[in-house]
Amino acid sequence: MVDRLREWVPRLVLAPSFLLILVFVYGFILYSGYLSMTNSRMLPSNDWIGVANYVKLFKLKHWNTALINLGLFGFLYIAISSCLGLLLAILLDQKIRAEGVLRPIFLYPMALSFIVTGTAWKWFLDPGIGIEATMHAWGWESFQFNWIKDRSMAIYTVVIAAVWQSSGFVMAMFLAGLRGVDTEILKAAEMEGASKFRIYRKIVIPMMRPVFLSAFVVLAHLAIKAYDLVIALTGGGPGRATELPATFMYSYTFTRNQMGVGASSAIIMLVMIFSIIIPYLYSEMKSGDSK
Amino acid sequence: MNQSVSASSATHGNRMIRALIYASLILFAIYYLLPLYVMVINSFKPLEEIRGGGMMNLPQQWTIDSWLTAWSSAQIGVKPTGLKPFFINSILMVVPAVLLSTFLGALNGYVLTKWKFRGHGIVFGMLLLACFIPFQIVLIPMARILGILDLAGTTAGLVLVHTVYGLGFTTLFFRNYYDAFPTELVRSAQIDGASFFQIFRRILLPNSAPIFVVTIIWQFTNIWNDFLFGASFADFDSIPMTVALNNLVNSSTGVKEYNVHFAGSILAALPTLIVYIVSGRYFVRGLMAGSVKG
Amino acid sequence: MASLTIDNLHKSYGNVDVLKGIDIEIEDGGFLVLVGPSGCGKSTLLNTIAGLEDITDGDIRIGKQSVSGLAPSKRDIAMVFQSYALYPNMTVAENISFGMEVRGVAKAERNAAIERVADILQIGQLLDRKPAQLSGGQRQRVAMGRALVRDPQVFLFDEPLSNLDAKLRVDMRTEIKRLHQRMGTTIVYVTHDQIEALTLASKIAVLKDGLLQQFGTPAEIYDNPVNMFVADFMGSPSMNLLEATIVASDDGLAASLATGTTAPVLLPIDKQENISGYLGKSVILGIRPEALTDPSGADQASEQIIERECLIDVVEPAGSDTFAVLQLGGKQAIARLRANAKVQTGQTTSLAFDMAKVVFFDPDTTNRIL
Amino acid sequence: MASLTIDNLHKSYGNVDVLKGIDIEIEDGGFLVLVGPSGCGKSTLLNTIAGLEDITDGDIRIGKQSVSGLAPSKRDIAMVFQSYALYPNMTVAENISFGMEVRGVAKAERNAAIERVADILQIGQLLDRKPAQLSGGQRQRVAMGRALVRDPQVFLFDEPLSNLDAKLRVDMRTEIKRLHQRMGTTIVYVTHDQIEALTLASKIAVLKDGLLQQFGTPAEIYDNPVNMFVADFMGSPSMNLLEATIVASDDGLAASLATGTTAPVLLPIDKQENISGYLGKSVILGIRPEALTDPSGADQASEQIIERECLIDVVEPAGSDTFAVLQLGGKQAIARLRANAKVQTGQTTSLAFDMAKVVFFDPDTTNRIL
Amino acid sequence: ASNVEVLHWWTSGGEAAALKVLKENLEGQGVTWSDMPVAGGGGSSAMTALRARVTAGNPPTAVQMLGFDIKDWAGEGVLGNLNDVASAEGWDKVVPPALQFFSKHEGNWIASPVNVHSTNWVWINKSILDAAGGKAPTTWEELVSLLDAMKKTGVTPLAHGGQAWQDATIFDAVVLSLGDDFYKASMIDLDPAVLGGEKMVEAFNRMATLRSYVDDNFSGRDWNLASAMVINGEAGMQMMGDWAKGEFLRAGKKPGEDFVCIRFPGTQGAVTFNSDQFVMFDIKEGTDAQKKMASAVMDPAFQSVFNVVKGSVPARTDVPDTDFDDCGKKGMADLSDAAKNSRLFGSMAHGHSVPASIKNAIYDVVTAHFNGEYDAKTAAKELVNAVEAAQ
Ligand SMILES: Nc1ncnc2c1ncn2[C@@H]1O[C@H](COP(=O)(O)OP(=O)(O)OP(=O)(O)O)[C@@H](O)[C@H]1O
Ligand SMILES: Nc1ncnc2c1ncn2[C@@H]1O[C@H](COP(=O)(O)OP(=O)(O)OP(=O)(O)O)[C@@H](O)[C@H]1O
Ligand SMILES: [Mg+2]
Ligand SMILES: [Mg+2]
Repeated sequence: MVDRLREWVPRLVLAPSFLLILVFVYGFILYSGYLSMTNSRMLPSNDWIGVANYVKLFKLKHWNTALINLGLFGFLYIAISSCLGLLLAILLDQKIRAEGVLRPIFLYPMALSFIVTGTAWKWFLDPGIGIEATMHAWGWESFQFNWIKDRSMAIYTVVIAAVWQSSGFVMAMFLAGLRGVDTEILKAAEMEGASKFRIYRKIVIPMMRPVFLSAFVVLAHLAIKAYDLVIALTGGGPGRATELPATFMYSYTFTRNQMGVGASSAIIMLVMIFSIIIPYLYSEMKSGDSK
Repeated sequence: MNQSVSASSATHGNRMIRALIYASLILFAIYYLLPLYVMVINSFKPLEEIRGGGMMNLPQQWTIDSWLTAWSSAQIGVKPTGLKPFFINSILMVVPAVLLSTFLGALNGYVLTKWKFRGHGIVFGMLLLACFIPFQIVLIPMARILGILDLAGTTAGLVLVHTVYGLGFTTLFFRNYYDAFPTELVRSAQIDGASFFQIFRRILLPNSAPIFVVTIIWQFTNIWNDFLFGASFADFDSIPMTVALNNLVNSSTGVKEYNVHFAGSILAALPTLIVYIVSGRYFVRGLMAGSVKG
Repeated sequence: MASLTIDNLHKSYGNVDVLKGIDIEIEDGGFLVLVGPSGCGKSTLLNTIAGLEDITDGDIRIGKQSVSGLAPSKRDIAMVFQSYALYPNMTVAENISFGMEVRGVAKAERNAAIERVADILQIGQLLDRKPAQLSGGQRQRVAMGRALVRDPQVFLFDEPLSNLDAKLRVDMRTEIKRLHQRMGTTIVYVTHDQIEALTLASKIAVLKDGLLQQFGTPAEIYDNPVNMFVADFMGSPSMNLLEATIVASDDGLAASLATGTTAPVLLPIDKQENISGYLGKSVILGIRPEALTDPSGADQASEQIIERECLIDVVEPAGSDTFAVLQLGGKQAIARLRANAKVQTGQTTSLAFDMAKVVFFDPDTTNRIL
Repeated sequence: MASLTIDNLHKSYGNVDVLKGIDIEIEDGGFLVLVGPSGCGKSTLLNTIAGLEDITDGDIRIGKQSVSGLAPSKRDIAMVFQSYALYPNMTVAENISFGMEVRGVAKAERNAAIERVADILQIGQLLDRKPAQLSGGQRQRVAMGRALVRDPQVFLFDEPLSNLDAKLRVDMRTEIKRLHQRMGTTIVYVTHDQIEALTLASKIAVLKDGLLQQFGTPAEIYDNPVNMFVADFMGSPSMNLLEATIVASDDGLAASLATGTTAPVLLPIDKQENISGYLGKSVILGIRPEALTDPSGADQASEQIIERECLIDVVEPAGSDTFAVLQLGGKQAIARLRANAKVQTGQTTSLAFDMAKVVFFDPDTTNRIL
Repeated sequence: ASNVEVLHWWTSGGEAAALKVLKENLEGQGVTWSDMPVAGGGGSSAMTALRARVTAGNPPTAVQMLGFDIKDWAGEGVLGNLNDVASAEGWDKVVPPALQFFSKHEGNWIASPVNVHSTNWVWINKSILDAAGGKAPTTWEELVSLLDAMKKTGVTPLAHGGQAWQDATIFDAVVLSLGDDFYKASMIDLDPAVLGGEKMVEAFNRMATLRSYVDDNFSGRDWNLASAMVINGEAGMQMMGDWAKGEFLRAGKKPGEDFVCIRFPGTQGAVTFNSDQFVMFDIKEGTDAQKKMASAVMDPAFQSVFNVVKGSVPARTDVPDTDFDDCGKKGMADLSDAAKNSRLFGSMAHGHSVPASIKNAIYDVVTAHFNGEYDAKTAAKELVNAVEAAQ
């Protein structure tokens, strides 16, 4: 009797979390799915209209822009953050004396929210008052950097700021990974005469595979939620050039009073996210179990 | 771990290369510091000087007025209270939410690694997927539920929201950490007759410091910086710091006091900044201990 | 103290059968050693006895009482783990008394118990240290202390010495032996170490792939292995298992062993009951290295010493002994000679075969013939 | 292949001196084994030879050439690590050929080399696997293959077998021995294992706290240890180091050893040159377990066998031998008897002391007397 | 004691100071004030918060709201009824009908208007104006030639912030400058023929012309930074609602001396407006407090004090203009004239001519065109599509 209970205790302990998630995540996803099939405008309604919202959604030019932007932004952001994080970690791992000072410098942006830093970045990137103007003032007249004002380049400024914010975190993850590499392996490679560059390229970096995967999870989750960033930096502009699904969803649901369309965009976005994340998680847990 | 690839670079390393490494590190440091630089120097300028342009220049006239204003007398709504009172609100919200979500995450990680049961993988997968849900879609149904629970507009409600949406990551962190935690210790304690909770409290918890650091930093940062939930679910007496900061910074048709905005921004970010700087070292260690899976 | 009975024990993880019907009975105060190759299920068996794993089928009894379904802490056992599993956040004293604390034993009583155990294991001066501040041997002692303090019916040891270096291992082995003699508690002990198994055990169980191969006293296992697996597994260096053909000779049957270069070695067989069926057939002849030695080092008590000239391939002087490798029965056979035996690589020398110690196996079934 | 000379080598980390002036010279094709307790500086010494650590003072020469200041890859050495240090992301073949790839060796040549090594080590069927898919022994082979393929002047091994289980260890040890005999390359080898050290080495260096204690052949080290540390450290079970008093007896000097219960044991000493100065004083008498045995098992070749009645405390049958523990000279002495020796706990039996193997130490300096 | 919780986005110094007057007024009547400001996005964050609160069943007592949002919320049936106070205080007579359109739902008063912002203003730096010829433009052609003249003096002629709502604010004025009827047919009645017609193409052409006087760095710029450009003499003029005046005053500039305020050329006599109103939610307790608040909002003294500070003009037409500055007086006069002549139009850009969904759809097209994505013809065509899709 007591031992039966013992068997159930773990499940009981997990149950609250599981129930919370079940309701507050999966329940809400279902609810959104339902909303996306209704004619909800300002507040949820029960007016069933089938897939009309989805049809409407895919006719909207912004939605396509948002999707393309997410692809572009997500890819660049994840790729650059990972590479930069790795590079910084490698540089910092060279027995750098000032590591204690540099590490928090690289790490601190993660501590700030974009409500906070958005304005600073906006100014900094603004050609009229930011870096370009400063360079001009310092005598470098031909310096030009006006991406934030350029419809085709603005999305890259979002990438720059986003990378700024999270690459330090990725750096910390890689640093931890590097410090965990068996030193005997490094010695072995050194004995074979491999240059440092080659040791990293051929041995250390391939060994960082699990870290790349973890970084991917963290970065992907940040990319998906990149809302504050865009709002603070470009407000989705110039024009709607930097619209992302998150801003799209928010504006349709809350400022344009087309909650149905907003919900359908959320569902599409979730489908996309899950179709990328679930295979990843699956493979991750597979390899984790076999260890 | 104490030996890096550069073990013998002192012998064979090349001064040029080291100079290059330092140079690039410093360049990157500048990239990371620039926005902070812009914020800090402009927060010390009088407003006229900012209007005059030259965002990157040092103040001609230093003043800390904007800091004082932002902290204690800036207009946040009708009352010129500054950010001060909202600081308390944020603390009241962040501390329990961080503790709760971390604690639940620790328990979940404990169960998912040391007390596996059929289907534990699926449960974990579901918890993990929850990390990726965009918060915009949960606002309305969450509001409804908070209303039903009679938690609408309360700090307790915010704590609940943040706890729920932090669970995915905290569980992930602790699972990875406890996965590497020697199972034999748990077995040994079982034989010693310790109960499920005794084992957790006496054996696991005292040895989880590194991962607690990581998790608490992560949760603290995310919750402290949240705006969306704060704006949507807070009442007049539970408005968190970020919403207040937003009120200070984002007024639509009023005069914009950038120096105050920047000072306020830095003030609002101070707790997280301090947490990062003070515990940065432990953070990397914690990530290592968590076998950097998460 | 109590006897331990394992009755047709089955254990599977999902659809992987790890233990496939184990029957073992060890008397009160016995010392059971479990050996077997890695992954054969030794730890699993130990864990089922401890109650850390459920069993799929069968029964485990401590004394007369079936313990299936009983929580580990209710089984009145203590366990020592390979990694020692000391709680890193507690001092040695706290480690030892944790179990008592959990059971709500009063402080004074706990202290008395700690003292008693510390006395036995001579770790009195370590009581305030944390495990990280201890050497390997000290940790091992503390782990034993934690088990001792419970004064249980059965001790379980899972490779308790394998993290120690060779020297310490020998010392601790003797200590465990002495402790067992003193306390008289029933012990189940898992090890990879041949010497540990043979010196400590009152009974040895040899497992392979979740099946019990042989269960018996160390002497039985060592001298009369039931099959080639057991013969090969127990003893280090292993028993030489050499291909031989049974031929008829002047004195009756003999085993003929091919050598690399010279004529086959012919060894007369004394006990002829069952082997006669193999006349003209191939068998496996098993002879332990110490039964194949230099004539002056051979057992004077044995009546069946046969000397033969053999060609030595490799000589490995090992301090206390010298090992010689020779080509015999198509295999590398190892002979254990005295340390100062005068043998050299590439030379032919006379070796003594102690035929009283020779065993035969059927090459097809791998089972013992005699 | 080349000789290796280590000349007054010093190494400190900050202000911690780890190596304090080591002098070792090993001839071309020699097999040097470094032994010593944990933390004595064995790995550090190996790393300085490899060039992975700078040296603080002194010199290292391979052949005639000083290698101080040379990069590891320029020293023409290969190293095998305890953890094997296989590159987890590369296949076995890639692991083996990585060094060549780095040096820009052509693909065809690389393949030929891989094949050659795979042949020697019989790992041909593993070439496409990743390290994670290999067993411990296979990994060890691959690690050796990676060293072999370089065909270096000197091989360095840092406890290459200590992650293997006992059986595999024995096999791999023989294999290394055979490889060495075949290739004839100079080897420096670190180990904790007594048997490994004694069987493999052409020379053994015993280190303690960064100081060289003794440097000599295995037989020198084993039979003639220069001090009690070496005597105690080498051999398993260790040499019995027993307190004795030198007394004058009818046949000249004798060592008197206290026993637990009966009268002291008196052992006549044959070689009397230096010991005479200790008349009436205490010395430490060292006798190896195999020199203290049952009379029928004693070395027939030795001329100084002395039989004495002793009380047996503990009997540990260990398959190939039986160990008996007895109270002697205030210590627990271990005697190694034949497996079938008829001794029992608590009984008195006659034991043979091989006085030719006995050594004496000064208790104050711990140095050898004779 | 009764209590009102007020959700609003008036958080900047001036706005909050103005609101404080109301708060103190209420406190004088024993009604405490719980402040719930949520700034950002011109009230959109506040509206999000409001939605969450209403969904939670915990609506604030009173909410600051704009234009069609009021009608939308009224449509949801969650608002209270202010008819008692309104009829007692005779709101019908003093509030212009164009405002009443938003303050009433199905004939019932549901909101009390606080102020009227007019959005078709142009703010000109006086010294640059003088340097460029000195005469304030009254027609489109004069405007263009003034801009040209300013360009010659080396300043940026038109200061502008490239955010959708700012683009749309100019667009409002441009459309209105092409005729009241055109504005009404396109921006209020959404007549597809007009939306896609010749005149609309002309309107977009004018937008393009204006765009050519804006510096390259306009996009994303906050409106007040644009104002600062005019204040500092870097730019000649800005087209912005009357709230911009606060920036000028704050910088110590005097109307008439340092800067001049004129109606967008071609829109003289007409006013596009937006009006902040306080909406009372239908909650069980506190109807009394709500009524007190509604009445306090409509108090002429409050309206005067508030609007002097805020830069807007009172929603009541019977408030004396004594406390207002030149621009304020002009604004008040314009408002009552426009109201009288039925030339008072809800501003599309500020959500007073069409519901939010359509407004944003129009934003999309206007912004896209202003950023050079469409030419004028395409823009007109897209406008028709966008409006249709959003309806
Ligand atoms: N939780 C588990 N799930 C599935 N299989 C398991 C589990 N635990 C152990 N096994 C499998 O059961 C078999 C026996 O494992 P066990 O640990 O008992 O071996 P062992 O004899 O103790 O080996 P070793 O000598 O290496 O300690 C192994 O093949 C192992 O892979
Ligand atoms: N990088 C280092 N900095 C400071 N001290 C070190 C460093 N590396 C080793 N030591 C110290 O040098 C001494 C010798 O270490 P070394 O690794 O050579 O010992 P070892 O003989 O190989 O021991 P083991 O048998 O445990 O491998 C130890 O006391 C160790 O603490
Ligand atoms: Mg095991
Ligand atoms: Mg070492």
